[in-house]
Amino acid sequence: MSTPAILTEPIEANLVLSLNDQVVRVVEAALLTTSEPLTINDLKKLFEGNIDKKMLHESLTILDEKWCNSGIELVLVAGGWRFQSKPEMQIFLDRLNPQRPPRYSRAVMETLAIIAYRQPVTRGDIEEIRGVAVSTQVIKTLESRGWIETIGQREIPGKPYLYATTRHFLDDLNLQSLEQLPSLENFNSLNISAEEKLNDQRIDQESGESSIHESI
Amino acid sequence: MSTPAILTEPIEANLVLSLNDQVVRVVEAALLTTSEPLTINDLKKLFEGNIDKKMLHESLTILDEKWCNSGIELVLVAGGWRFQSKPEMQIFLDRLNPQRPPRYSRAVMETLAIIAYRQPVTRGDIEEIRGVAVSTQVIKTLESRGWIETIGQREIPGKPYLYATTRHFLDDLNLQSLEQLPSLENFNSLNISAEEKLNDQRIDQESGESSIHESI
Amino acid sequence: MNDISRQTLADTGNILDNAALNDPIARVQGIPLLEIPQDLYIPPEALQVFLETFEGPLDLLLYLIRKHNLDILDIPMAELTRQYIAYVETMRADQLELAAEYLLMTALLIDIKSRMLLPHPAIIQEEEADPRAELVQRLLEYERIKQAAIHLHNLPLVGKDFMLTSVWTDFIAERQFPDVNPQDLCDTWLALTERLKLNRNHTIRYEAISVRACMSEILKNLQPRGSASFTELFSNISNIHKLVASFLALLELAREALVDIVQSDRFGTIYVHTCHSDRAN
Repeated sequence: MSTPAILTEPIEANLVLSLNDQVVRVVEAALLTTSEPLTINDLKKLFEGNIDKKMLHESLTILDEKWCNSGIELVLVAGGWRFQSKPEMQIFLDRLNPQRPPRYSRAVMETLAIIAYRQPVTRGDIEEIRGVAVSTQVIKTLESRGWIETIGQREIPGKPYLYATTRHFLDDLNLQSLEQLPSLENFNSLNISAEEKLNDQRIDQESGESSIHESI
Repeated sequence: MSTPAILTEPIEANLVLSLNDQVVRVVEAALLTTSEPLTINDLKKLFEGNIDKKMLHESLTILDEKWCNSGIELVLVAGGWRFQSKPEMQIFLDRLNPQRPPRYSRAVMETLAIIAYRQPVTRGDIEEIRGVAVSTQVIKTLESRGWIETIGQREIPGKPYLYATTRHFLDDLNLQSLEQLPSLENFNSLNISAEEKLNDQRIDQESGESSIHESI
Repeated sequence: MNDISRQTLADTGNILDNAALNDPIARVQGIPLLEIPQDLYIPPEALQVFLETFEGPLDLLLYLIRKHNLDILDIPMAELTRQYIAYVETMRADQLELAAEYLLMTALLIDIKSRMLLPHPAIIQEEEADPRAELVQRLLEYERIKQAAIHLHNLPLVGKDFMLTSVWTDFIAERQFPDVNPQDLCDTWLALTERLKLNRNHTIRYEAISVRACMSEILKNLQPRGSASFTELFSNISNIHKLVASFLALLELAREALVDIVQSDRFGTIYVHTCHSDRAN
């Protein structure tokens, strides 16, 4: 075939477009509809090869200029050409797909709660309360978050580290001090069902000490 | 907040764009980067809600005009607004990706038609209308395509599932609502005029070539 | 469908249409047919393929009605039934399992036909429903659905007639950390104690949070130098409750062997040292 396919195929009946306009339109549509980068060879395929590379490069230049003022841009990456959103669009686009924040596992949450409420504690203390071994990963997760730190070692065989929560932890949880952590009493008042209240009273009785907590 | 976020966030330091230009840029980038259609509410999210619907509609009008001469068009489907390639681009784009989407058998298409027009329907209803058993495969094909879903069970013995078409079905067929489908009564059965058409248009099963059926 | 069956199908179609359209005579397996086959002759090899193109008995009935220009609102039951049975009989010879639904339709057709043959008093004839009415309704409904299916089939379809834009974007924003709020912690703590309560092996003592916090605080204050004077530790505390709690905390620390409290002479300065063997050495 000597005639480029684009000449033989009607694109828009009532519009006489120049050859180059048509090439640009097709290249643009192809680049916008494929998320994978397209090489010059891919772009040639659009026209069944009946187009020279020069014209394709010209089209890419035209598209580059056309788009430079918008929120997306034409870029050359390893695999070829693609349109991508400009970095400054990210803040807007992120709002469309708000990522659901990940959640900590029960192990992490319980370990954190134990350290927060009973600090300073050793890993052994945590394990005794939780009834299961505390994995190093759990401790590391909380340490790397900057929420817990070692503040010494207990003078017992093995000299285990003592963990406590950090200033950063309080900041992240929007607390002035550890005293602002909800106490059992606060929790009680939140409950409305009588059954639960009863349940909580039993806890108080068992602990025998909860009434002191507030006053200290 | 009284100040729209778009005003307080720098988009391009050395370019002073009008507010509306920025909105158009962001809306355009969002519509081009997402394959899913975006509703006006989705678009509002881009600006954290600090934008009125009128401005969004204006932006869409501007984008519609801006793109009307290209190979891409702005369309409104059931799920919202999206950019898609114009039909006349398909001949070029097909060359990039030689695999064609699957063509569905008559059994699948008739089942889909029954669900689209008579929803919600049970499998029994479909079998009643078609006069043959509906294979599980047919239902699965439509479900995995995301075109139909179960929306409940009919309160009769056996509690059969009720099927309905999805929003995704409308989106994929470029429809805004089911009302855009011609009413069933418009399909005049066995009219002498319709008869010839019917013969020509018989949906073929696997071959994808309607010419075979024209000869039947 | 392979080429051979397509050819057969096309031939079958020609033969079927020839009866009505008087087109040139077709070839079956390369042999020209010199006479137009009367009624419903179909080469047995072609029948299977031919029948597979029908979506069931209703589809076949519609075909027969169309092909013979029958009036669907006044179906000549005898003729339709006879032709239908002819198909089904041929089908039964080859493909019994395909025929089940077709056989059911045969029974229905015969039933309708026999009901029409029954004599009924002329007076109440008007009120009596036409035995064919239900079948006609089903045929009309199915016919409409068939056309609706064609309509759906012809609608522009994503991926086939148009493509969606998908400009690359880095949707993976900055890694988010899990969000924890104080109430989560409290709930976790309570769940934990609830669980412990059920576990008889453990005795649970509820301790004052503030004392524990003060213990941490004292240890932290001691950390830079490893020791501090007693007054230093309490100099910044103005609140009496806090003072008491801190004092209790210090005693607790001593009890737990976390600190040493040393007073070298009577009424002298009391020093608090961390019990950190490494540092001490």
